Amino acid sequence: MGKKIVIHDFEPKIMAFVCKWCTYSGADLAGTSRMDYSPNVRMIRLPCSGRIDPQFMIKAFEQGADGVFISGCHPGDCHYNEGNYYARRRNTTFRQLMDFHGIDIERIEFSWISAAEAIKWTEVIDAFTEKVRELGRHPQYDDEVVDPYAQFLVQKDQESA
Amino acid sequence: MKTATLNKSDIGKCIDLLLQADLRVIAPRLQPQVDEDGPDALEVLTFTEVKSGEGHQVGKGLLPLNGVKEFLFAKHEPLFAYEKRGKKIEIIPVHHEYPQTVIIGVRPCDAASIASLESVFSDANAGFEDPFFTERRSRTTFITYSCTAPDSSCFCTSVELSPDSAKGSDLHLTEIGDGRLHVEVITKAGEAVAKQLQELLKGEGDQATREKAGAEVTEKLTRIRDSAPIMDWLMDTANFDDEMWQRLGEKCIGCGACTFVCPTCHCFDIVDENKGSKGYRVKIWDSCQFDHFTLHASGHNPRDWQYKRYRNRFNCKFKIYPEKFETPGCVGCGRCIRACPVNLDITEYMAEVAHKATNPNAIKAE
Amino acid sequence: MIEQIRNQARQLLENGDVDVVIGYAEGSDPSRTTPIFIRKAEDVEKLIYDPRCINSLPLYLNKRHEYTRKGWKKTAIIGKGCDIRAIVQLIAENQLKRDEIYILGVPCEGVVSHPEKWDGSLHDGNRASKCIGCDVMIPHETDFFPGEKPDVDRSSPYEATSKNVATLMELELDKRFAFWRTDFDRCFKCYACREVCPHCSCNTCITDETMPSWIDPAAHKKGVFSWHLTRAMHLVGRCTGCGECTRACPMGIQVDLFNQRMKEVVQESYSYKPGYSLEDKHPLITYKVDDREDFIK
Amino acid sequence: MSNIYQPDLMTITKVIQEAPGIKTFHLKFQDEEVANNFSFETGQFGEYSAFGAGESTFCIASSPTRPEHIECCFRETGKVTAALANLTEGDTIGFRGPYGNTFPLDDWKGKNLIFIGGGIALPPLRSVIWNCLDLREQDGRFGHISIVYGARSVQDLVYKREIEEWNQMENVTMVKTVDPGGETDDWDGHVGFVPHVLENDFKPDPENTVAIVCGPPIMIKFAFEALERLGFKQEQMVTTMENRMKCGLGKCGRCNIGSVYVCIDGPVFTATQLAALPNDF
Repeated sequence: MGKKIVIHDFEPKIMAFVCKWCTYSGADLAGTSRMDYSPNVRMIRLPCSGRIDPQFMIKAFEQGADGVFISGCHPGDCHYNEGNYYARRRNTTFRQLMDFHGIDIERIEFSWISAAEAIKWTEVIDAFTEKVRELGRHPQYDDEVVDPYAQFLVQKDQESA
Repeated sequence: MKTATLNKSDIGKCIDLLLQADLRVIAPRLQPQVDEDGPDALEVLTFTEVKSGEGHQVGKGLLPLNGVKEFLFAKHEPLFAYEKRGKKIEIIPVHHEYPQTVIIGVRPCDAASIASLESVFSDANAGFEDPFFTERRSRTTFITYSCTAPDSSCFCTSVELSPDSAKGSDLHLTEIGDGRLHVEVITKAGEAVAKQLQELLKGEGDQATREKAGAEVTEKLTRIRDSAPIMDWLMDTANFDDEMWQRLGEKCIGCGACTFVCPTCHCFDIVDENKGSKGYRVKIWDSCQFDHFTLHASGHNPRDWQYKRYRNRFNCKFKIYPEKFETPGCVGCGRCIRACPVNLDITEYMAEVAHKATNPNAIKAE
Repeated sequence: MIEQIRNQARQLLENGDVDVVIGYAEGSDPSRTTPIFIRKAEDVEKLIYDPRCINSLPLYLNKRHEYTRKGWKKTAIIGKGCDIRAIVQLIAENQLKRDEIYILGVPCEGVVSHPEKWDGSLHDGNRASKCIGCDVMIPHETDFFPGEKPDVDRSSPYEATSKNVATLMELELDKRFAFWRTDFDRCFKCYACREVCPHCSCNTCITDETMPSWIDPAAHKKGVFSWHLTRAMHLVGRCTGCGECTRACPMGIQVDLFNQRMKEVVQESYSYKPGYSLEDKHPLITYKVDDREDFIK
Repeated sequence: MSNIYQPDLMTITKVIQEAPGIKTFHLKFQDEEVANNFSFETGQFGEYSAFGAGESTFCIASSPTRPEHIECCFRETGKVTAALANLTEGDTIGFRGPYGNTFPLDDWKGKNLIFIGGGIALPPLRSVIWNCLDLREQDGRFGHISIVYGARSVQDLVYKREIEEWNQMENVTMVKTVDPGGETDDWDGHVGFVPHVLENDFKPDPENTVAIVCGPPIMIKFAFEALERLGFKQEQMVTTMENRMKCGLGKCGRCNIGSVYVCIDGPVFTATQLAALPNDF
């Protein structure tokens, strides 16, 4: 029951930072169960959602990600008892920071997905990909070079890309 | 030397004429503030590229915060690009296209600093020529504008300059009253620019009034220090361990504000900016005030405490520049004084050194 | 008032109760003041206090200023209410011990926003916006206070939303991004905002780390954005709002707007005010099971 | 317009693990024209770059009398050296140079030479040691050559093979030492800090002798003091400074000691020159 392949004008790059105890296994289960989900997501496995430093998300946006996805265990299920609670607080504030900075917080998605919730994983990822696709490309920090002296380099870079 | 007069109100038109001649024009501009009239808002005047003659601040305000340094010695300059292909590397050289640039509204202190930077980056320094600096320099013309209202931090007269000095300038403007400017053509590049502005320049200048106006402004400077004995005092290596460095410098917090706003500070770092298999090697500004600036790989740091770093900065301005590069290291713009969050004042050092140099016995008796 | 402080400082130094008194002295021109370290009792006459005393002195208590602190066992410091909040926050973060510090509190009527704006008196045109709605004009944690210390109710949520933050929040998202983009264009990464901050206490700042290099050292957009976001994030729930980062910025970038916005967020979400309690943990190193999670799928 | 910051590419032809964390590279220019035009003298240094990490300054550790390749030797301490250490045979690195002044070999004619080095500071000495040994072989222009070398422990000694080679040579006195606590059971050298061994065990005669010292700043300081007690005059002592550098061209402004830039006025200094410099190293 594979999905119909649709060709889009814009394929967003989505960076996912996930906890290895829950979401990563959930995604793994989705894979072994032959479920389809959006291929735009690139996953990085971390020991806990509490390990996800906002620095990772800043770097992801800086390196050209259009959306960032963070996922950990449901409250109370953390392998380290409380890591996901810290992650929750950190992200509450970080989202507001990004908003104040002018980045759409719709581009940052946070979810609780357990190792059994393979279906939830596919649903959340598909929905998020669709949302980011509608939002379009993330305003890149390096998309325009103000200094005309460096124009050549950018052109060269684009030619070779 | 040719002279002329120009109406002050025509500067906007001048900029338009220069833009029409396909020149890149850089002029002081006010930057937008969130809240223009709020108690926290300060006028932020910077040199920026302008696209029309409107809204320029030439001759208004005192000194743009950034100075002209960044248009010659960019704060971020790609030196070359590289690409890794397996075990091989390809170096892609950069062929920068340098537009002819005119910087208008440069104050005399900033203009005087160009020669100092040039002495570091040109081949006069050990035969190595920084092509990025020299190419930009050769395509940049400076239209300077004498100061009219120096503030309490200015001290150009203490370092052998004056508010109406034309040193380092290509075309020099001085206010001579009645909304008129006295125009002096100093160099060939200045002459070329003057030719573009032909239709706005009128008759002969008024040299006598210009000199009088300059002298009047010079009178207004309040911060006057004696810089003559500094170099000799610094040359004595015994004074390198003088107690004053530590006493004055202990409040320094080690931010790089003074070095980054300084028109003659030239220190830089070279780093790689990598993305995947490609990247650029870039030259970026650095500051001798940072703690890792001189840190050796072994962990040894020759300038391990902050006061030693400030001592190096002072030595750089008043000893290294004149001795090694044979140009003045300080142009008295006062930016470091205005920028310092803890009011560490270079002129306090100057006064202290001058005092020590002229009264060596008095100090020893203490 | 300053006479009482001087007398107390003189006594402390004479009795050997403290090794140094950190205070303010006249600066190099009439509109400026400068931090001063008084080690000898006869120098206390140099101490001054008036609305020009902007600097946040607790930054010298930070362990980054190791050299300045060398040989000081007990330090007396003159503190305005906002500076004392910074000291309290440093103590709460275990950067300092309460008994190492002797706080000479001063009643404060606000300070000037920039030395350039000083015209001989303090008025609405030059009073720093951080002073509007300040509830620590009579400081809260002191060892010495000139005169009688009145009781002040500090339980209410503090300072209303700053006008500048509100203006920015009203803007469309892309306008806000554009605003920061033009503002940060001027940044050349002198790190004055970091160095004046009393709370930046890492031995090696993340931006100086090279392995890995999280923040590009160059002052291009990527590097600048990444630096300012990281700085703001590291100060969430810790910033006591002294506004020194904006004042110190040589390019006039209002970097503390980020901190002011985050102050609101922390207050709305966790009703936390940094710098008022010696014991409270700051909000990002603690949690409640029922914290808000309306954004989580 | 030639770009002074652009390196020439070199291939790593051989990698030698000298000691834990310390590697030697043998390098050859990829471009033949560059290779033919390249020459250097002993004492000079270069800027070696690992693309993607940056540039680092090391001396050229090989002797100009053996021009088939150049060598560099480094310890893994930071970003660039870690990236370099990851490279293997056949990989490409960048090289700018040679920069700086040279050891005054002409002045040393007919004199006895003592080389004093510590830890990772042997590579710059090794270049000049081999240079002098080779020249002496050709025309006997130097007198007796002695080498005093020490490291923190036996395993931290670099160029172990060559130390043995020098040990076997006639007309060469090899004094090796390790810091107290760093010796092993089969260690046949001295135990003690280099300046200490120099002064108390080796006791060189200052007559018609030049001492060349290289090492960490603290070792240079103590070695100079020890030599002075032995009767050496300042002009008989030469060292090479290793300040932090970025450009190597006298522009980036970080290697200066007073108004002397180590990169263009150094790195080789006599003790007389150093004594005239402010205390900034």
